[in-house]
Formats: sequence, structure tokens, C-alpha cells
Amino acid sequence: MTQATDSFEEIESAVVRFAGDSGDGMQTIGERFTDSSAFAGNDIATLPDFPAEIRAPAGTIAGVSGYQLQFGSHSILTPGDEPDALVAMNPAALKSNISDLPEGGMLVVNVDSFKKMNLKKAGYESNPLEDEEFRKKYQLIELDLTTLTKEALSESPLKPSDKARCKNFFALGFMCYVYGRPLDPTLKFFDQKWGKRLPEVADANSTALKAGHNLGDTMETARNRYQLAKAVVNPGVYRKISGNEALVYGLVAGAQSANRELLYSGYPITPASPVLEGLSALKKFGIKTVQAEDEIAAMGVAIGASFAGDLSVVATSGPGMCLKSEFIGLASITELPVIICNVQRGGPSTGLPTKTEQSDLLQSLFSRHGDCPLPVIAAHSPSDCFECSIEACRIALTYCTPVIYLSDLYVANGAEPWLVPNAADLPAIEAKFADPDEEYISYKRNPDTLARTQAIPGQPGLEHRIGGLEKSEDGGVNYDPENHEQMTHLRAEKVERIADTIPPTQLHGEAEGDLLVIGWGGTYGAITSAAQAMQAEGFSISSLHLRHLNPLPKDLGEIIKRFKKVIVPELNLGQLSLVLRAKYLVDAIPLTKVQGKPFKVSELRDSFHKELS
Amino acid sequence: MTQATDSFEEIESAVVRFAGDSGDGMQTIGERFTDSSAFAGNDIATLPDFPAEIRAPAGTIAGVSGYQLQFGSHSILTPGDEPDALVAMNPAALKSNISDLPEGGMLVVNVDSFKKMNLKKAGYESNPLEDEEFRKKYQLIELDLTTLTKEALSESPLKPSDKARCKNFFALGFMCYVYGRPLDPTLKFFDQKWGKRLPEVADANSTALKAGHNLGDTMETARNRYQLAKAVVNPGVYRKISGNEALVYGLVAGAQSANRELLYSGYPITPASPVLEGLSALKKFGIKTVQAEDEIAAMGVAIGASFAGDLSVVATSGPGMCLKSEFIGLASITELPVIICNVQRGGPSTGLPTKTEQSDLLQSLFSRHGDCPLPVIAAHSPSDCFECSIEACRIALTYCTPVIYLSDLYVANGAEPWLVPNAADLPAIEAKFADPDEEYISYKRNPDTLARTQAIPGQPGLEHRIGGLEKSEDGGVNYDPENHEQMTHLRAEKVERIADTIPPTQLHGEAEGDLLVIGWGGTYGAITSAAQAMQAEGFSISSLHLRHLNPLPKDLGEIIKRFKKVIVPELNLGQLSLVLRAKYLVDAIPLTKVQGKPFKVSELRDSFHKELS
Amino acid sequence: MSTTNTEEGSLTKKDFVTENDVRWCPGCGDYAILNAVQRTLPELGVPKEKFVVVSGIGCSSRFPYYMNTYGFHTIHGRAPTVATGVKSANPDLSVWMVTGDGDGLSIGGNHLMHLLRRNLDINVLLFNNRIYGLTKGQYSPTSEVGKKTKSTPVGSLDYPINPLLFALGSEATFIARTSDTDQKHMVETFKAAQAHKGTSFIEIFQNCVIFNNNAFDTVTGRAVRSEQALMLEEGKPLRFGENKGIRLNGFDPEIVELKDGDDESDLLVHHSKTNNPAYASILAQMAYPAFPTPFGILRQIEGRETYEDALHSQIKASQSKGEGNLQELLTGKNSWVVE
Amino acid sequence: MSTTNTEEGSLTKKDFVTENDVRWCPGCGDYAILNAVQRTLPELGVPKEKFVVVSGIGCSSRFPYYMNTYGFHTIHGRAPTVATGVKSANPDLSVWMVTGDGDGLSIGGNHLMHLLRRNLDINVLLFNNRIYGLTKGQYSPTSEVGKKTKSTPVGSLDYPINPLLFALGSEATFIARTSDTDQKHMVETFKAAQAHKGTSFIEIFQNCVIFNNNAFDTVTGRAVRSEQALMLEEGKPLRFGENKGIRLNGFDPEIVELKDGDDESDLLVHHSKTNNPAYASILAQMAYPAFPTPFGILRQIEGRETYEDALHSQIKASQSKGEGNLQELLTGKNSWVVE
Ligand SMILES: Cc1ncc(C[n+]2csc(CCOP(=O)(O)OP(=O)(O)O)c2C)c(N)n1
Ligand SMILES: Cc1ncc(C[n+]2csc(CCOP(=O)(O)OP(=O)(O)O)c2C)c(N)n1
Ligand code: SF4
Ligand code: SF4
Ligand SMILES: [Mg+2]
Ligand SMILES: [Mg+2]
Repeated sequence: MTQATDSFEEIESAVVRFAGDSGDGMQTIGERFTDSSAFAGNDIATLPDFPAEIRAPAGTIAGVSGYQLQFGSHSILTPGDEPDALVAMNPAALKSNISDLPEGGMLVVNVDSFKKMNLKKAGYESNPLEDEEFRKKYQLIELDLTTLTKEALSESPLKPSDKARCKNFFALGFMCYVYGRPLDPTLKFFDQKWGKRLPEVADANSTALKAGHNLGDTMETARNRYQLAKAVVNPGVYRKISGNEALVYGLVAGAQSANRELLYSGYPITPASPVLEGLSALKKFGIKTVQAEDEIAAMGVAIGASFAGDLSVVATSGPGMCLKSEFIGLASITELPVIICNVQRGGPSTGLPTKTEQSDLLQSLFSRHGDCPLPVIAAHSPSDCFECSIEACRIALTYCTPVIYLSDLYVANGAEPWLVPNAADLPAIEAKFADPDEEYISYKRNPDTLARTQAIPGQPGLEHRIGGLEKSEDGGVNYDPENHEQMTHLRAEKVERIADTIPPTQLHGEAEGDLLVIGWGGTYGAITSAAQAMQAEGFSISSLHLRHLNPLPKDLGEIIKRFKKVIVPELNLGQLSLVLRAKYLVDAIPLTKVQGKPFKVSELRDSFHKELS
Repeated sequence: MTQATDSFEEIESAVVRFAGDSGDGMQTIGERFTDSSAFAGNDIATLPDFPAEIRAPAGTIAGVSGYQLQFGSHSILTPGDEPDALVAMNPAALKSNISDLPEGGMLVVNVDSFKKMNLKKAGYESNPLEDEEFRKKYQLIELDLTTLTKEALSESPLKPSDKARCKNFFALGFMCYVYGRPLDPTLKFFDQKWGKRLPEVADANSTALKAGHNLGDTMETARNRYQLAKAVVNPGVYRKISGNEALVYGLVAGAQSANRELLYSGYPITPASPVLEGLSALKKFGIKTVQAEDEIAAMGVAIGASFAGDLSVVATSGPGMCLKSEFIGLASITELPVIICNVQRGGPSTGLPTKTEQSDLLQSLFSRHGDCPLPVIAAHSPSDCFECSIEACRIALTYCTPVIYLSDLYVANGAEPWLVPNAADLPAIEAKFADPDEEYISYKRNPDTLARTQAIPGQPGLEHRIGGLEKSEDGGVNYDPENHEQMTHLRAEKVERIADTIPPTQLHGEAEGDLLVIGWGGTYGAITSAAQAMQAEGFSISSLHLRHLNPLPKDLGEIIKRFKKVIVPELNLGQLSLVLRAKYLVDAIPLTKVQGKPFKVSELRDSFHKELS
Repeated sequence: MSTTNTEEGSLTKKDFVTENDVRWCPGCGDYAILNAVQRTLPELGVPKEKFVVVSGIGCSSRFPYYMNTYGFHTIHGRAPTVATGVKSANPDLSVWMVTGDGDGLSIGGNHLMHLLRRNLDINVLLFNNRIYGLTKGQYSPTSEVGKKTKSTPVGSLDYPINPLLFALGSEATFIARTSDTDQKHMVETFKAAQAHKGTSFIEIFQNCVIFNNNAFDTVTGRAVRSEQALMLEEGKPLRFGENKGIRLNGFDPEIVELKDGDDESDLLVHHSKTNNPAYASILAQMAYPAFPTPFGILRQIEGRETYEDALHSQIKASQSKGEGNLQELLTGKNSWVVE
Repeated sequence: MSTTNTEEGSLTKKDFVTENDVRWCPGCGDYAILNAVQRTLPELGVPKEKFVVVSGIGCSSRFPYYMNTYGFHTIHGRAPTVATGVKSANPDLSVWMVTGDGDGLSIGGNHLMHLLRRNLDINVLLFNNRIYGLTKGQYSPTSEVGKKTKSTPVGSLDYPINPLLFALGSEATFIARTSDTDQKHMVETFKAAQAHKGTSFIEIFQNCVIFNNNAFDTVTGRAVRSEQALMLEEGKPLRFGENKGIRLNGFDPEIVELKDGDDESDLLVHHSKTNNPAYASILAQMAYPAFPTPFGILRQIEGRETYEDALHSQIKASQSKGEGNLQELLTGKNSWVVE
């Protein structure tokens, strides 16, 4: 953490958190600050944190909305363990966030809102800002944001209450000053958003933003100001991307690469709804989206569309995955390509619907009755969602199989800069339908992949029937003992063969050593940061992150053998570790956290230290 | 296998299979033969085998129905690997069963049905009975059963077609002669079933039965006749019981022992429907049965009834289990007792709905999203279903938890003699509701079991709310990170604590040695028989059979360590072995069979031999 | 803890308020409905501990947390099944089910239909805001065609479900509609629902201020209400506005303007107790702007046995010939003795 | 393999027969329905390869295996969803959905309702045998109250669903009933269904010889048919038997006996194309013994856009302003360049 000193200190990275009432526009200024940082050439990672309620009563703890980001001149893999600076727009925001701010951290508060009523709503007996001990603990910056904003907008034609609503941009302006962020991207944003329709609003917000910036400049108590070098990254065109956006784009790209029409069917559920919403806005790409009556129906629609020849996709979260399991079994036995996305959230049951967790891995592997193994992959960061969804398309179409794609609320809602790929360079996915000029045998398999070939309705001469009863190679219903055994093995073997096409596992660190950290999914940033830091300290530690959870990469067993200890950090009670233990008979140590929150780098470092001592 | 010699040979056991068209009444005579054997004091095990179709066209392979039983003077654990005697009522029955009959086996055929048409329907080019080689291969007994029956019934007032339908009892009479089975139980059966309503039918069947028996006595070719000693069993009252019957009785007994009202809700599905049907006939026990609109609804009804204070039960098979998983998660987080029975059948998807399999173990353990561990137990034989279902009641009520009870088609439909327990001796299950005179805290836990206490609607002062969102101890919705982590661990720990009440694992054989066989569910008979036989041959082999699949018995790890090798026979691709490998890091060898059929003792012996050599 | 409140009139609204902070958006119509329910329950003569409120998932389904009764917040769409379980287990309880247009008619339509046909004595409150509130604004099965929402940026395609016609198609025995804007009407309707023996289905127009604000203003807005809403009164002709009424032309309803002195004998008269579904179906499909939108009890059919009564009578009838004996059951009819 | 059969009249029943042995019980009504469908399809002018038959699970749902078309035997109750997927993906296909009373109205009621309201151009054949066939004889949601079955040894409790009222409650645009006993009527009805643009819902009375034999004999039996069945004919008065007809008394239908020379003007005239649900609801609830049971097309409403048309028009409309460009999408509007 950066220590407070005099102005323009060179720092490598910083973590800022904005917190306020849901109505205060915290997500908006968080995103603006992020964009500014990206434009400034820094690497970034973000973590929005919404309340569970749509609009909890203003001023209450339940209504607090937060947005944290880390930005830096080196590669930034997580939104940061704890903020260097916290902006608290009201007492509730202070109350629910202050415990994360380390001593000496910068604390910006909107004193205007520290009135009796608000303090009470937040559950404060007395005003913490009047507590001397509290004041000494942090670099406290008290701003009467509401008043200042209104003053700055004295010329504006807006209503007073609308003026007051600009205070978030005032705060943003101030923080931009502190961290030397450019204002231009935000001004451009105002222009795009309101410039034409509501120029007064654009003006007022610009004025507030600049006023906040100026305040930083002119404040009597000369506060420290930070400066960051640009991150050293590959040249190219960059954009900021969230995990769910990247998933949407990956699906569009995957369908184009495979030359298939895309049909998405979904039922709204947090945090997967943005996939439905994102794809619904892409009609000009010819994408069909169906909002089904429930998750069972969504899966049925996808299966029907797949049978008819579309590349079909569903996305949901845990409760929806439960509902889909019977249909997933049907997709498995009929060997139809369907991409099933699970954006995980806290469980079990309705659980913690707005918090992150990685606790659906075993469900992905085993939720169906019968022996029904399926490919499972997981994205490890917002931009990785793009690559993973293309990989899901490749697997589904190449192996004619349903495939489960996992991400989680943290990855889906988080954002990071992304080197925009060249669409023309995306590799083609080969997936042919049966040729009407050849005899069609519905379960005849490609000798390499063991995939069957689809024949789609509308093709003369390829008429055939599929269904959930066990079939023989020719597609007839068949209950023969040997046939069932063979088909069961073939289906399993087909999934296993996917491992032939998984690239060698990338190891971060030495090829052998004392401790191997194995992770999957959204913990990538935290694990990699922690391991890197410890490598720098000279520890014999390496890490690897699995994209493919089933089948596992072929080289994994060998890699594991080269380490004395294996530890598996997961946001669940130890699900991947169970799989690794069963498969490799390695005493993989589960490192679990089930709090609806991502790992902190420091937590992981502590645990790794412990294992190495 | 018993070699054919002259009359009245003393044998220890025999396996008889009756096979014919679905309309031929094979299940009926199979059951009668079983009852007679039970009355004769032998131990027995049975295996009915229905066709998948309700009524496939008469005479086709698809329409063949079979019933195999083994009976003996020693303890009989399986219905036998292969028949010593096969009764084939038509060419289709011959065709689909003959490959199981070993050379020299007794083959009784109804030659009347070996007409061109029937041979064609069965897919025979020529009549096998005219093939000399075929004739030499077996002890062939050709009976013109239809003609003989009609002749025997010349006096009967029945229509000719109805007379012909008595031929199954003629065949039964003949086989009773061969194996020295008493006719009395069957005569009594006629009387009970038709005596009053249709005395002519009762008479005709009695006549046919006796005629068949007489034929055996007077047949020119003096055939061998077998004689079995009574099995040496504990004294007491015995009856024959099937697995699904035992489950029904166990639930009734469990509810009485716990002093709770029983509510069953179900949706028909093979092979679980008999549970719904059986309980629906027990209205005088005050049992409420609800046929719900689907399996989701059935689970919801059960959860509602449990909330209202009933002991609630659902039963289904694989596809229904998929549908229930979301609701099972709700039952887990609300900590409500519900017994969830899965009578397994062949999967995945609709799969092999009328065949047996054990492939839903991993689903039972992991089908829910989130970390959602639950107790899982499995019955290993028809009569064991009684004890297991009482155990399910005990666990559900003592630990205030849903519990998954597994059986399978083989266990559910199979039958065996059962020493009828004394109802008064069944142990009481203690499960109290909250006391309206004490303060009620909904998630306050019993310090030993960690179970919460239910307070049921209707009790003044105990009003409270439950639901699927994470809760704190006081029942309030709570998303605090630490609370969620603690509750997740508490739910898991509660399930683990059940292990404190599992009796020590019973080992068949020496306490240490070369090979340990671990089984679960319906493979008990085959595994135990195979292991016993090899122990008798002097091999260092022991076996154990798990009733509790989660949590596993506490002593299991220790037992496993005492053996050089562990092998796990399962009717799936290796599900329990995965669990054992993960938990104990033991190289448990999966011995798998996925054919919709139980293990043969000989198959297991072969595999065990291989592991030991 | 053990105070019983069996005396009529001894309960007040306060008895049904929980300590929990109510967490709907400020201005949400759910508050008004909560208030109406909390005002109704004390007046029903049912002891407090006999109330059970069951819900699914959605903004509306948070309801049980705010009712100081027994309550169960279940899973999405499945409340009817849990309510059925509660009522079947203990018919003595007064079960209230709360659901939304998505919860009840999208994912949960089947369970709702089966509840209605089984006719358990449960009061169903369907909060219809024509939107998915909790998931932040996707269209729902009651949204009008062409609705632009997050998931339908160029307009929704599906023809909406009419909850009242749906209930009629399920042959529900009690079907009513009320609005979050009318406390008095809500309370009356809830009371009538409780008085009805069988499943009572009540559609409540509920305003979602955030994602579908003012959706019902054209019929419940103060200024237009009297002209654009049709308040059904038993035995009374269908009248609305100053001087308008509804009469039938063939099977089609039509609006008539009554001039001074005209008598009403032409008008349709409201009879909610006709078994035949035709009249109720005419009402159910009337809606603004072609017609005024009806409120009140469209249909109430007496005499169909409730599921729970039938269930328990069967048991009683069977037990009247002697209760089951466990030992006899276990022993069965074909036992034998080994000595 | 690549013979197309696009010419009208070039297909025959045989083209639709598969090699598979048909495995229903001898005497099952399903055979007659299969026969009628196989006779209808060649006459529709649709090339064989464009037919897709989708079913759920049940005896009836084995149907696709016996049709030499594209076919999908899915899972219990979910056929409407798969059919929706097929039709949405490729509106050019002629999709036929086969379901049973359990499959379609017990577990699958919700999907069926949503299919009907969305109005995809799919033909739905619901084989109603009022029993669960495949699972060997439990009561179904269309079984009459008090039915003794395996699962209800002392009689079922639930009030049955009326499939036609259900379809009406879902505002289906085409609702008809026919019977496995009447080949000609089945074929006519199937043709009308295919001609209708939108979801066509057809209830078929189907006899299960094993578990519910003769369930419909009182209305379809040869001897009683003319007296106890009411054959609906467009534009004709509702007449049955020698000289009986149906007229309306208020909203209630009643039977009139026409004496010699009486004219029919009193009688209800069959108009299936009225949007108002009242008339169809009167027909739907008429049943023997109180009334003759109606057969034919109760309702057919034109003009509601099908879901798949709306779906594809939206796409076309949007693409008419230029198709999507992947690179533009990926780059977005707020990219920056690092050099
Ligand atoms: C199985 C499942 N699918 C989806 C969701 C997400 N979800 C929660 S509430 C809801 C719909 C809410 O709409 P409605 O029922 O109309 O209630 P409202 O919020 O409008 O009161 C959905 C889709 C869920 N919780 N569970
Ligand atoms: C999820 C699921 N639940 C239950 C079943 C068992 N099952 C198969 S068909 C059927 C009902 C059959 O009745 P119906 O739909 O009326 O068809 P029918 O056999 O009478 O033609 C049931 C309950 C199943 N296959 N899947
Ligand atoms: S989102 Fe709408 S329905 Fe939900 S609480 Fe807010 S206003 Fe009410
Ligand atoms: S059980 Fe009934 S419905 Fe099924 S095939 Fe047999 S007769 Fe037909
Ligand atoms: Mg809603
Ligand atoms: Mg049926």
C-alpha cells in the first residue's frame, strides 16, 4: 500500500472504492474512473457490488452500492484486496465499507449527508466524523459535496434537486485530480449520453466534474497527488470489456466462425440476464433470441433449435441449472451441440443471489442421472470469457455435444481492458452437416473425435428419429445390454478425446518445486498475483489455472507429480480438489472461502506461506 | 450347477426361469413358484424382467416377459447367474433366453406354440426344436402344453380360449413336480383370488396345476426330480417381500415410531410407481397420498407438508430426481426433513427405463448448485429396503434434513423371504417440535446433532419465516460474508455428524488381507456370494457393503488401509470408486458393468481372481 | 410466547407487522397490498398462528418476510405446490399464497393451474405489474405485445396471458381482480376470498415504479377511474362512468350510453355465481381501451369439494372401518412360520 | 437418398411408414391416429423432408418412431419447448407435436399454455385417453373425479382439466376435438389444423384398451354416436340426433327437440371464427350426459401473427438497415489505441 506523502508521488498501482446509496450513481462514476484510467494507459480490474434489493430505502445499509477498481502501470489482475482510497457518499456507505479501509487510507466523505437522520438509518449512534480517534486513523477529506455542487451549478437552469444529483461527478472530478486521471473521456461520455437530448444535464455534469477537479487543485490543505506510468502492454486497439459482454461477443464470433445461425434462449436470472439482454440487442447479426417461460423451456428450445441446425445457447445461474439437468441428459444421449452457460452465484438454493461463488462445479460434472459425462470449461477473467465462449462453440460443434461453460458473478460483472482481436483472424470451426447424397447413419462416428454427424430437417432423404431412449448406431431404440454398455463408453470416450485438443498446460513459475497452486475460474487474478509475489520473494511456488475442468488436460497428472504439495484455492467447500484427488490420488489441499466474495491476494499469500513453512 | 441324473437328487439350490409372452402370465407363475419355495422352507431371491412395452405384439421378442428365481437350502443372496431350468412358452421366449441356459440345462418348451407364424415373429428361420444339435445340447422336455391343458379342462365350463390361458399353471404344476414344491400355497391363492367371484376359473386353474403335476409323475421318460432341504434360518414368522413393498412398510413404521403423520407425494414413474400405489392403499393408516402434477410439484408438496409438521416422502427415478434438484436445495437450506427415494433405472435421459442400474450416486451427492451436501443411504436387498427406509426416517427427523434413499429396479422388484419384525420392538425415533412456551430461534441448533428444531404452523407464539435466501441463526435474511461461511460449514458439519450414529462397518471375511471388495446397493448378493465363495477357496479377500454413502462410516478409512488392494464393483462407470478415491486417496479399482443387468456371481469371481493373481 | 388470539376482534393490523425493514422500492405498489392484507387478516376471526403465507420468488414474493405469521419464501414459480403441501397436511390453517406475474404465470403457470383445478381452500394473490421486477425489468407473460424492455429492445413478441381467462380455463371457483390503488376494494376482495371455500384467485394490478411505472394509470388513475374501470357488484347491472353501461350483442359486449330516463333493463346484470364460463369469459376479456376494465369478483362457484376435504374424508371413511394395524401390515396374508 | 418430393400428390401414406415395429398394445387407439396422420400428410403439398414430429414421453409419444419423417422423442412434458425451438430456428418446417393427457396437461401444462399463447405455427395432437398408459394405469388430469386406478384405489380427488377450456384460457387460435374412432373426421381436422396459421390444438379422444377401455364409448360408440355426439359444422345450426338441437337460455345451452316443421332459427349457429371466447367456452363445457359432446373445430381465429414470423421479421427489419459487422461489435465505441 502506498503511504501518504506530499504531492505527485509516483505509484505503481492504486485501489479506489466509490460507495454510496443505490441512487447516488456510484456504478456510473466507477465506470467513468475506470475508462479514464484505461485511456491514461493503465491496466485495470474492477469489481462492482450491487445491493440485493432493486431500490432499498435510501440511506440504509441495504441500499449501499459500491464499485472498486485497481489500476496500475504493471499488469493488474484483481480489483485489489482493500482500497487505498474510499469515497463514502453517506453514513451507510461509510459504515458498511470502512472496515475494509486500512489505517492511513484516504477517506473522502460527503459531510453534507452526515445528518442525524442518515446517521440513524445507517445505525450510527453518534457521528463517527466527530470521533477524534476515527479522524486520526485515516487521511480524512471532508467535502460538503452537495453544497459545493449546488454552488458550482448556480448558473445552471436545472432544478435544485437535479443539481444535487450531479454531486457524484463532483466527487469523480476530485478523485481524478488526486490520481491524475484525464477528464476528457468523461466529458465525451456526457456529450454522447446527453449532449443532444438534454444539453443542460450534460453541461451541469461537466461543470460539476470540473469543479471537483478544480477543488482538488485549489484546496488549502495541499493533498498528495499520485502519478502512474502507463502500463507496458502490447500495442493494438484496446477497449474495456466485462465478462458477460465478452461472452456475448464470443458467441457471436463463434457462430460466425462456424458458419451457423445463433439461437439463444434464456430466462432472466441474476447474474446471467445480461447475456439474454446483450444478444437481444444484436438482431442485425441475425441472432434469434427467445425469452422462454422458464429454464427448462429455454433448454428445450435450444435443443429443438440445435436439432434444426442452429448453434444454440442458454445461459443461467444455479437454480436454472438445476432445472435444466433433465434436458441436459437428453442433449447428451442425443448428442446435440448446445452451449450451456452458468454464471455462478452464491448458493445453495436462492442463497446469495447477488454475490459471487464457484460452487457449481460438481453440479456441472454430475447433476444428471445415469452416467452422463460432459465437457466443462470455465472462464478466468472478463476478457477470457471471450476465448472461453469460442472454445465452447468449438467443442460443442466439433464433438456434437452439449458443453457447460462456467463463469461467475465476479467475472461476469467485472471489467478489464482487452486487446480487441482481429475478427478476420479468428480460427474457423469446422462442423459439417450430413451430406444428403450419402447414406445417413445417425450414430456413426468420426473415428478421431467419436462425434456423430447431424442431419438437419429439411434435407431430403436424411429423415431420421432421435430421442432419449438408448439407441444403437443406426438410430433404432435398443435395450440390448451390450449396446447400452458400448454406447455409454462411447459417449464417455468422446468427451475424453477432447483432451487431445487441449493445449499444454501453462505453468506460472518453475516446472517443479515445493508448492503447486491449482485454480480455476474467477480466482485467476488473485492466485496468480499471490503466487507471483511469492516467487519474487524467492519461494518455490508455481501456479496453474485450469480452463478445462472436464476432461482435464492430459499433462496435468505429470505436472502435479513434480511438486511436493498441491493446494487448490476455491470459492466453495473444495470441489475441484475433490476431482483432482479422485483422479490423481494426490493429497490436494482445499483452500476454501465461502463468503460470497473473491479471494484477497493477501489471504492467499498467507495460506501459501503457511503451506511452505 | 446341478448335473442332470436320475430322480430325487438332493440339491442345495436351483435357478429356474419362466419365460413367455407378456400375456402368458409368467410373472404370476414365477411368484407362485416363489411362494411355494418359501413355504417349503427354502431361502429365495427373485428377478422379474418385464418388457418395456405395455403390451408388445404377442409372440414378438419385444413382448417376452421373464421371471427368474433361485431357491436353496442355504442362504440365497441372488436370483442366480444362469438358470438350471428354463421354461419357454413360445419361440420368442426361447430365442431371447436360450443363450443364458448352460449346456445340459433343463429346457421345457410348449411345442404347441412352435408354429410357423410364431417362429417367424421370433425371427427363427427354422424350428430350433428340429435341429439335432440343439436337441442334444439340453435336457429337452417338449410338452404340448396348450393341448394338454385343454384336455385336462374338458369338463370345465370355460370357453376354449379361456381354457388355453390356464396353460401357465399347467407348466407350473409340472415344474412343482420336478422340484418337489408343494401345490397347497397355489391352491390357496386360487381360492383367495377367484374362489368367491369366479369359482370356475379357480377350479380350472386348480385342475390345470394338478394335471401338470400329475404329468410329471406319470411321464414316460422318467425325468429327474430334485429335493432340497429346508434352509437353516432363524425361527419366526416369515413372509416374502419385494423391495418396493418393504420401502412402503418401512415408511409406515418409521412414521409410527416417530409419532408423525405421513404424507407421500409422487408422480408416477417406473420403477418407483409402486411406492405411490402401495401407500395409496393404506388410507386406514391415516396416510395422505398426493399424486402431483410432476416431480417438482411432488417435492414442493412434500416440503410444504414437512413445514406443516408431517413426515413427508417422495419417490421417483432418475428423470424425476433431475427435476427435484432445485427444491432439494431449498429443503437443505431451510433444513426441513423430507425423505427422497430414488429407485434407480438405466440412464442417462430416458435411457433404459425398465432395466436396472446404479448410476445416480454422484447425482445424489452433487446435483444441487452451491455447496449442498446431504445424507445419502442405499438399500442392498428387498428386505433391506425396510430397514433403510426406517433409517431414512431417523436421519431426516433427528437431523432435520432432507435425506436421499437409493434403491434400484433390481432391488425394488426383486423379492426374498423376510423375518417379519415385531412392530412393538421397532425403536422409537425422537423428534420434537419447538415448545410454544420457550423462545423460538429458528436456526438454533442442538449441540450434538447440530439439528435445528421445527416450529409448526398453528402453534401460537412461534410464528416465523423460512426461505431459500441465506439466513442467520435468528432466521433473518442475512448476506454477511461470515454468516454465509458459517452457515455453509454448519450445514455440512451437521451432515457429517450423522456418522457418529452409524454402527461399525461389518466386514465379511478377515479384517485384513489382499483384496477388499467395497459395494453398495443392489450388488450385495452377488458381491457377497462371490467373495464368500473365494474365501472358501482360500483367497485373502473380504467384502463390505455400504449402507451410508454420505457421510461414509468413520471406520472406513481404517479398514481400507488394512488391505493391499481395493476393488469397487458397481453398475455404473465408477461412481462410488470416485468418491472413495477422493476421500481416502486409495487406488480403488472400479469394476463396472453398464448393461441394465445385475452382476453375475461368476463375473465378479473372475474379476476378483484377476486382481488376486 | 404463548398468547393465543382466538377471540374475534382481539387482533389488529400491528399484530401482523414484522420487525424486518420492508425492502421494496419507495413508491412500489407492494406496500399498499401489504397494508391491505395486514388490515384484512385481523378481521377474519382466525387466530394469528393459523395463518401461513407462502410465496415464490420475485419482488412480490418477499411478502412473507413482512407478515408476522408463519411464512415460507420458496423458489421461483413453485409456491402453489408448497401451499398445497401445507394445506393438505393441515387443512385447519389459513393459507395465503403470494406470487407475481412471472412467478405465477411464466415459470409457475402449471402449478397454479393444478392448484386452481384441485380447488384447495387457499387464497392466491397474484401481483400483476406486467414486468419482471426483481430481475430488473424484462418483459413478463402479461406484458403487452411490442413492449420494449431490457430483454426486448425492439419490442416483445409474445401474445400476453390474460390471468383471468387463464383462471377460467383452469375452472377456478373464485376469480377476482382488484388494484393496489384501492385499499377498500382490496380489503373487501380479500375478505370475500377468505369466505369462499375453495381456491380464490385474485389478480391485483400492482404498480412497479421502477421498471413499468404507471402501467395501470389508464384504468386506475384517479381522473379516469370512473370512466375506464368497471366495478362489478353482485346482482347489479354493469354500469360505469356517468351514464354508461354494458349490454350484449350476440356474444359480444357493447357499450351503451343511457340517456336521461332510459332504464337499465337492457344491461348485463352481474351474476358471479353462474357455473357456465361464458359470462365470466366475456368480462375477463373486456379491457381498456375497447371497454372499461372490470374489477371485482368475476366468478364464484360454490359446492365443489376442496381437495383437502376430499383427501381427509377418504382417510376418515377408511379409518371408520378400523384403523390400520402395523403388525398386520408387516405380517401380511401369506406369512409362514419357521420353528 | 436425395429424392425430393415437392410435387403435390406425389407422396402416399407409405412414404410415412417406418420400418420399426409399432409397439402399442393390440387394439390401442393410437394405431388409428397414426393411420390418419399418415394419410393426411401426403395430401398437404409439403415435401416429406419438411415434416418434423416432436413428442414427449408416454405411449402416445412413441409416435415419431413410427413416422418416416424427421422426429424427436424428447422428455416428459417438454415437447412444446423443443417444437418451439425447431420452428423458431426454421419456420419453413411443418412441425407436428404429439402429446398425451399426462404429458401435455400434467407435467407439461405450462409449456403447452405458452406455446398456445405464442401461437407458433405448430399442430398439436393431444391424445386424451384419460389415463397414464405408459406407466401402467394411474389416473391422469383428465380422469373423472372418483376414478379408481392403481394410484387411487378408493377414487381420485382432483377435478379434471377440460383440455378445450384450458386451450381457450390460453387464448389458442385454433381449438378442435376429434376421435380415434372417426378416420374421416380426424383427417379433415388435421388438414384444417395445417391450413390454420398459428398453433392448432386438437384434442383426440383415444381409447386405451388396457387401462381405460371404452372410456369414450358413451359418445363415440357406433350405436350412440349420433345421439350423444354433436358434430360441429361451420355456419350450420347445432343439431344432433334425429331432431335435436342446442339453443341458448341466457348463457346456458339447452337441448330442444324440433318437431316436424319446426324451423331451426332458434338454434345456436356454429361460428368458429368469433374472437370472443364466450361461445367457444359454452361448447367446450358441453359434455355427455347433460349434453351431446361436441366434435370439430370450436374456434379458429385468424390474424394473430405467429411467434416465428414476428421473430424473423424483427431480424429482417433490423438487418435491412445493414447487417452486423463483427469487427465493429468487438471494437465497440470506446476503444483506444496503444502504440
Ligand atoms: C429458477 C429461477 N429462475 C429465475 C430466477 C430469477 N427471477 C427471480 S424473480 C423473477 C421474476 C420476477 O417477476 P415476477 O414474478 O413478475 O415478480 P416481481 O418481481 O415483478 O414482483 C426471476 C426471473 C430465479 N430466482 N429462479
Ligand atoms: C420426468 C418424468 N416423470 C415421469 C415419467 C414417467 N412417465 C412416462 S409417460 C407418463 C405419463 C403417460 O401418460 P400420458 O401422457 O397420458 O400418455 P399415454 O401413455 O397415456 O399415452 C409418465 C408419468 C417420465 N418418463 N419422466
Ligand atoms: S422493482 Fe418494481 S416491483 Fe420490485 S420493489 Fe421496485 S417498484 Fe416494486
Ligand atoms: S397402455 Fe393403453 S395407451 Fe398405451 S399402448 Fe396400450 S392401449 Fe395404448
Ligand atoms: Mg412482475
Ligand atoms: Mg394418457
